Amino acid sequence: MIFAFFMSLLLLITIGGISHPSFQATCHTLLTGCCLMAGWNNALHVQITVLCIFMLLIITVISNLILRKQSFQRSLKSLFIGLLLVILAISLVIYILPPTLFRLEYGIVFSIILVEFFYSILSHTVGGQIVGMLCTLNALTLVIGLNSQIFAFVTLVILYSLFLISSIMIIQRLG
Amino acid sequence: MASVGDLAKILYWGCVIWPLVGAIGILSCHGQKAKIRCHIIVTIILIVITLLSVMIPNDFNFSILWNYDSFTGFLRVMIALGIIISTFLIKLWMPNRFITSGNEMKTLMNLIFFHVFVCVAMLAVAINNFFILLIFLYLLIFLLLIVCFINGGSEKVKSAWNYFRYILFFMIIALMGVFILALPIVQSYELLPKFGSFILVFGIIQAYGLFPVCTLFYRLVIQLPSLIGSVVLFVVPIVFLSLFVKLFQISGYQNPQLFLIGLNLLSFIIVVLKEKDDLFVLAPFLLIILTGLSAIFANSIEGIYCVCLFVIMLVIFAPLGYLLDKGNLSSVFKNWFKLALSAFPPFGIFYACSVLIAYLVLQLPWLGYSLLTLFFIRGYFLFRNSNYQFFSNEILTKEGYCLIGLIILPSIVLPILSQYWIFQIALQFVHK
Amino acid sequence: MCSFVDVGLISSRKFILLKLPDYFPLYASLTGAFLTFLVLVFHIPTSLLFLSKLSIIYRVNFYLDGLTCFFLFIIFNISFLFLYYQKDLCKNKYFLVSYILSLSLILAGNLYFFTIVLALLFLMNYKNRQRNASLYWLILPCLLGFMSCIPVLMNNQQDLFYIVFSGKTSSLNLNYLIFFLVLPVCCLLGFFDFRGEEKNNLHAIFEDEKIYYTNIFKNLIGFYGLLRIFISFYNYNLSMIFIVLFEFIVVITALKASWFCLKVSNLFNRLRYLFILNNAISIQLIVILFLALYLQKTALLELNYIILFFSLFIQNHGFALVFLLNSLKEKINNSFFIDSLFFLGLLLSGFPPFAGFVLFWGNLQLGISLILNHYLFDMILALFFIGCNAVIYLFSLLGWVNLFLALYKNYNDRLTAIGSYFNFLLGYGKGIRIYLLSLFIFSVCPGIILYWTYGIKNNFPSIGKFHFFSFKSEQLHIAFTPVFSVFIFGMVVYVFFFIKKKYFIVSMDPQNNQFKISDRKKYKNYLDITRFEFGTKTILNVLKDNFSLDIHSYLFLRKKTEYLKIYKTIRLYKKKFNILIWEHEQATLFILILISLLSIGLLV
Amino acid sequence: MVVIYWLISLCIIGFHLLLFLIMAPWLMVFIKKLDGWIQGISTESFRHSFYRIRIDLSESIRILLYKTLSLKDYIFLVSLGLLCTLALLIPFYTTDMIIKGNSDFLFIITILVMIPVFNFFIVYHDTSLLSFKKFQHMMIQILLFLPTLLLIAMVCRMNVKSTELNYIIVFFHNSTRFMNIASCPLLISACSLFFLVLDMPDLSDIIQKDGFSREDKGILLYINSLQFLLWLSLIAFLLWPQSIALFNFQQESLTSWLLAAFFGLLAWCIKIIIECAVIALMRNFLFISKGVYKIGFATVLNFLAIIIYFAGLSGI
Repeated sequence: MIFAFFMSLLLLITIGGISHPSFQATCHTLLTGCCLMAGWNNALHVQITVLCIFMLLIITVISNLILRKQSFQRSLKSLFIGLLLVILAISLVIYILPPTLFRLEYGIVFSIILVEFFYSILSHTVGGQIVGMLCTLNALTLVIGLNSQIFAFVTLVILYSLFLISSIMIIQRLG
Repeated sequence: MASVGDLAKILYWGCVIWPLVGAIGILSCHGQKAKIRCHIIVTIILIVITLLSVMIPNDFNFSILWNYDSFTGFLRVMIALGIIISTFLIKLWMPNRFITSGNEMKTLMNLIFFHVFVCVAMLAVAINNFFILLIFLYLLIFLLLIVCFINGGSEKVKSAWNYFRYILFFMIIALMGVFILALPIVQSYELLPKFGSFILVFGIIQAYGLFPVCTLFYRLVIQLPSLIGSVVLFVVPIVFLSLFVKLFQISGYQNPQLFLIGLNLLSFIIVVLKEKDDLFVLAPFLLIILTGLSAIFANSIEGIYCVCLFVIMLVIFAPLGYLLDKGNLSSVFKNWFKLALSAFPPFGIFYACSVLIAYLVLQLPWLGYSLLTLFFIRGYFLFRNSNYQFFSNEILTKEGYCLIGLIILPSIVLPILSQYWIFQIALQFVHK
Repeated sequence: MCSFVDVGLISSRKFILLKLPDYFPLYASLTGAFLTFLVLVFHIPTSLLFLSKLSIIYRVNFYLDGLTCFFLFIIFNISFLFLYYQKDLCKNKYFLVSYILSLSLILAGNLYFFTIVLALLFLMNYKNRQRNASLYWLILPCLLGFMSCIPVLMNNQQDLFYIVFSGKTSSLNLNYLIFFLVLPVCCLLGFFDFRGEEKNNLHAIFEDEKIYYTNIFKNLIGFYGLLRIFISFYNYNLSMIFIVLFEFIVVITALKASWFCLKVSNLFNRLRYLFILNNAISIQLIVILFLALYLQKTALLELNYIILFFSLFIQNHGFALVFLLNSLKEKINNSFFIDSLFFLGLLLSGFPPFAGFVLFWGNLQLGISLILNHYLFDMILALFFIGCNAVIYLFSLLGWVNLFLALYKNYNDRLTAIGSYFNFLLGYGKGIRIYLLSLFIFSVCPGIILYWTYGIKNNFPSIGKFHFFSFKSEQLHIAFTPVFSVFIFGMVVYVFFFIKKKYFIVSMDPQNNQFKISDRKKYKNYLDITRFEFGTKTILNVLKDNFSLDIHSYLFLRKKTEYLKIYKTIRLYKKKFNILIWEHEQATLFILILISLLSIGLLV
Repeated sequence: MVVIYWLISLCIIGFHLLLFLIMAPWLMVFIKKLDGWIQGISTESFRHSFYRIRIDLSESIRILLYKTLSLKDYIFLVSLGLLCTLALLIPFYTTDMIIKGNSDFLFIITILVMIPVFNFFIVYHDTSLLSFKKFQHMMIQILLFLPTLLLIAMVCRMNVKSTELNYIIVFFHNSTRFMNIASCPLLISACSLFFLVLDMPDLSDIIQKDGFSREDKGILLYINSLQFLLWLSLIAFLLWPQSIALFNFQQESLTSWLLAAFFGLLAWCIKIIIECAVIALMRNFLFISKGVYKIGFATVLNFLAIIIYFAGLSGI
């Protein structure tokens, strides 16, 4: 029940979004950490979930450092489109997934991925793009944290590291 | 060295590590000419090692990390062959392309990253674990980003960054698909595996340049320096295609055939429409699409046979087209290339297309005939005005003979020589 | 003589491909002709020949059977003839390349090699900025469709690569093959190069004239391709649409060629169109072959094969000689040129009882007996077939008459006595005379050739009894023996000359012995005024005088102005039409629905 | 037995050829007489016309044998030779001669069509514009009848399953019923041939105004009459093929064949006379304004023949 509460809070943050990118990134990652902690008991391997949580903490620190001077703006149009995407994703997932599974949680994860990617496409500034992709990666960590396969975790770590390195280079070059 | 299998394994790791050794060698040489000569020698030795690693049959049992079968061996040989051809062409047609605008450091970094890129590609082709494979694929694209950074130019960096982000999104989608397929109850619901495999496939095929991502990939390839651009044009698609072909081995996977065919045909039409202005870079995309189309039927012998044939065509015609576009050669060369790529007999991709269409006519007649009519229409659009000069004095020079040799090589020589080997590959791959 | 000819892909200035000494191809083709002659005459089973063993070693299939030997024999003969006169013809080796290509195509064992060489042949003849160059880019994809229509899964899984001709693979659907073969074969047979009398690039016509004899190889390849595919992959479930399409194209081209050969004034063009006309008529035989299979009437097949191969043999040899003479026009003296052309015309044109007439006779008899069942559709088809054939035969007759008139009109004061043409004491052109005499003998008693075509027996399902002197088929009660009528005619002429020589003294005046056509002094003006040309004007005038039939206004298209008038009237009424619809909207809607419902009802 | 067979067939051929060569000029005179009789004008007497023809012919043949031949003479000889071969191919009163298997209907009508084409080449011998027009008209006239001739061949082929003249006779001999509906198509198509022979010019009018020498006139007239007789004998053959005797020496005895042959000869003469009468009537009373209508009539008659053939098949 707490897990569902934290998931819904996470969804709110992704759609609403805070104007400052670094604040948005830190909130999103911290909330994913809380969700992981909430869903602790039905994870397959607890160690991987713990590793994911520590990784998320490191990433919040790094993303804060990177996105200091960045800025992006949210227009009403993107908000409405985000809402539409969320409804679409959740209804699709509910139609497909069987009732026994956490249909709502999977729907939320899938909608987060779609919304954030869409936001990263829409935003012209580099900060917005980076934050969008970071949030999609957080949603992925949520899935991997619960399903917990060691190789998947390794892939996640490398994806995060490569993305952050590239974002650093981009920020240096394009400001 | 107890058994031959160990020798094969060593050779495999050899052809992975050898490019790194080459990179170090280039670093140690001083002077532009020495570096370029070292680069050429390394690439020549690379193909020798890969051929050896394929020739020796391996009896290594299945391992989670490293998996050798004849198909991946074939892909590795093809990648090496493509690299040899691109370096040879650059050396023959435009030797000054190696040195990028006089900056010593840039050429060095380009050469080194070229070798690292090859090493990662060799690794990525043979890895059997899905997650590790994604790591290497993403590493490939990251390398491209770094190359763009080195060569500078905001246009380059923007296109690389966009492509980087798109591929990240599609990889995440692919991972989601895999996790859905990995669910224990996936068999009990018929919609679940369909949705999972749909997401998985959609994520992967976008990476090797189908619509809508092909415009991004096209813009990225054009920005790259010619040495790396000609190689990227066929290595990235081949690696992602090998992943796409191996998907059939995932237990719950159901191939969304109609969607894939539709997407392929749509991208075929778009490439045909955009082809009029610059055929030479877009033509390899056509080959990628045809390989993708035949890879859809990869769970049958003819499917793999067509994939192998088209890979041969892609490996040879991609660098040829890219460098024809870059270099300022006479229009007769371009006419020959256009004839080779138009799928008309006698040269070029005629044989591979005819085998593919023949197989499609058997399986899905409507698809076979629609593809045939597409080729008819494309032929009309390509050759509408009829003043094509094929023979002139330029063709009888050294470059002319090299070009005609390269055109005849994949159309007549290679299919005949490698026909038996490809058939064995197909048999072994399907029965696994 | 003609130093360099820039034709097709090969710009012969830089033709460094073949540096063989001159006599090598000559002797090679001679030996080839002799070998294939042996195989054909003694029916040697072709599996023994070494060529078919070659395929295992080099994985490139060579395939030899009766049909290939027959075509090889013709090609070797023709090439021997051309190589013998190579010195006088063009210097460049353009002929040799097409010769080698046609040889490799006929020896090709599998379909891949077949299509590759066929495409090469098309590319060879591609000249940019040619009138129908864009047609090439329709024929090449046809070949792609042709190659890809054969299912990859042939009988043995091992050989995905080759679809071999040797095995009797009846798993194929012949319809698609024929559909994709129609266009290339028609192009090979020259059905599409109807170049009118372009005044501006006469150079093109002159250049073409010199090397037009290589089209004989294209023609042969067209026939060979069709027959090879038919034999190797034939089965009975052809579909009527493709056959009717093929027949329609053939009839249209025949009519067009016959009309052009009347209109055109240049001798070379006239010969070219007659060549196309004869090709069209012999292709009609193959179409009858398909129809016979479709209607399951196997009694026709035997006579069809015999007439087809007989006419193929004579026509190709004859027209090869015609075009060779045309190329050598400047070098040989005129009277020899005119006489040999006259005799060749007699042989090829359709004057009974020679080969041309046999072709027409066979076409008609087979066509009628094919359609003889009692349905209205068949009756209409029979009438269409007879009408078209009659008109084609009529126009071909007029075409050849036109040719002879043109010949005699221009050269008639240098005409030697025709009788003395065949005495072999004269020096020049001995080879050609022997060649021509042998053709006449073959055409009169066809048994010689038919014995060779029996070498192809194992290819064809039903070759019946062998008749030496006549074209006979017992089931259909058709028979035609050309030799008797020639024998009678010869007897009558011999009787007259025997009496003349024996009882009546030949007049002492030697000058009178010399044959003179006429002292053209008295009636000079009449001949020059009268238009012998059988151009359109003459025919229209003739029809107007004799039958008072004025068809001038129907034949020729209206001028552009009339189209403009029609367009203006339409535009005028369009406004009225819109207003009308706008007023009675409901009515028009109702009518439209009604019409669509009715049509659907009709269709269902 | 074989020797007798060859002897008899040789004398049949001889008599056949003599009959053909002699009867031809008489025919032209007879038709001119008929026209004169119908139109009521007096024509020259039989004896005078025979005398004139005899002198012309003997004169021309004698000169032909003497002088060296020019192109014109070659053309005459070729036409004569072709006409003789045709005469031997078309059976007048008996069949089964040596040339049994060769008399094919298509072959015969092609040669008959070919003869005016050969004659057209005479134009090269400085004839007048009028004769050029006349020869050209003759050639075009017969060539335009080619479709109708081929239609007749089709009717023949459908009705009798073969276009071989001998086989036609055998077919009608075997068919027991005397004059059944099945044989009518052939009869009607024979009638359609009348229109072809209708306007066959007798070349007497053009010769006066032209520069031909005496012997050329004689030969031209003779060739035209031979051609006319051949067409008439072909029509006679198609009208009533049963009247011609079968010469298969093995089955029947000699005397029965002689009787049949004599009856055949008599029937042939009567048929020729009837045809001449019909042609004379058609020339005088059938006013056809346009030349092309003749071809129209002939094709319509052939269509009628086909329809009757089908009617006959369906048991009417």
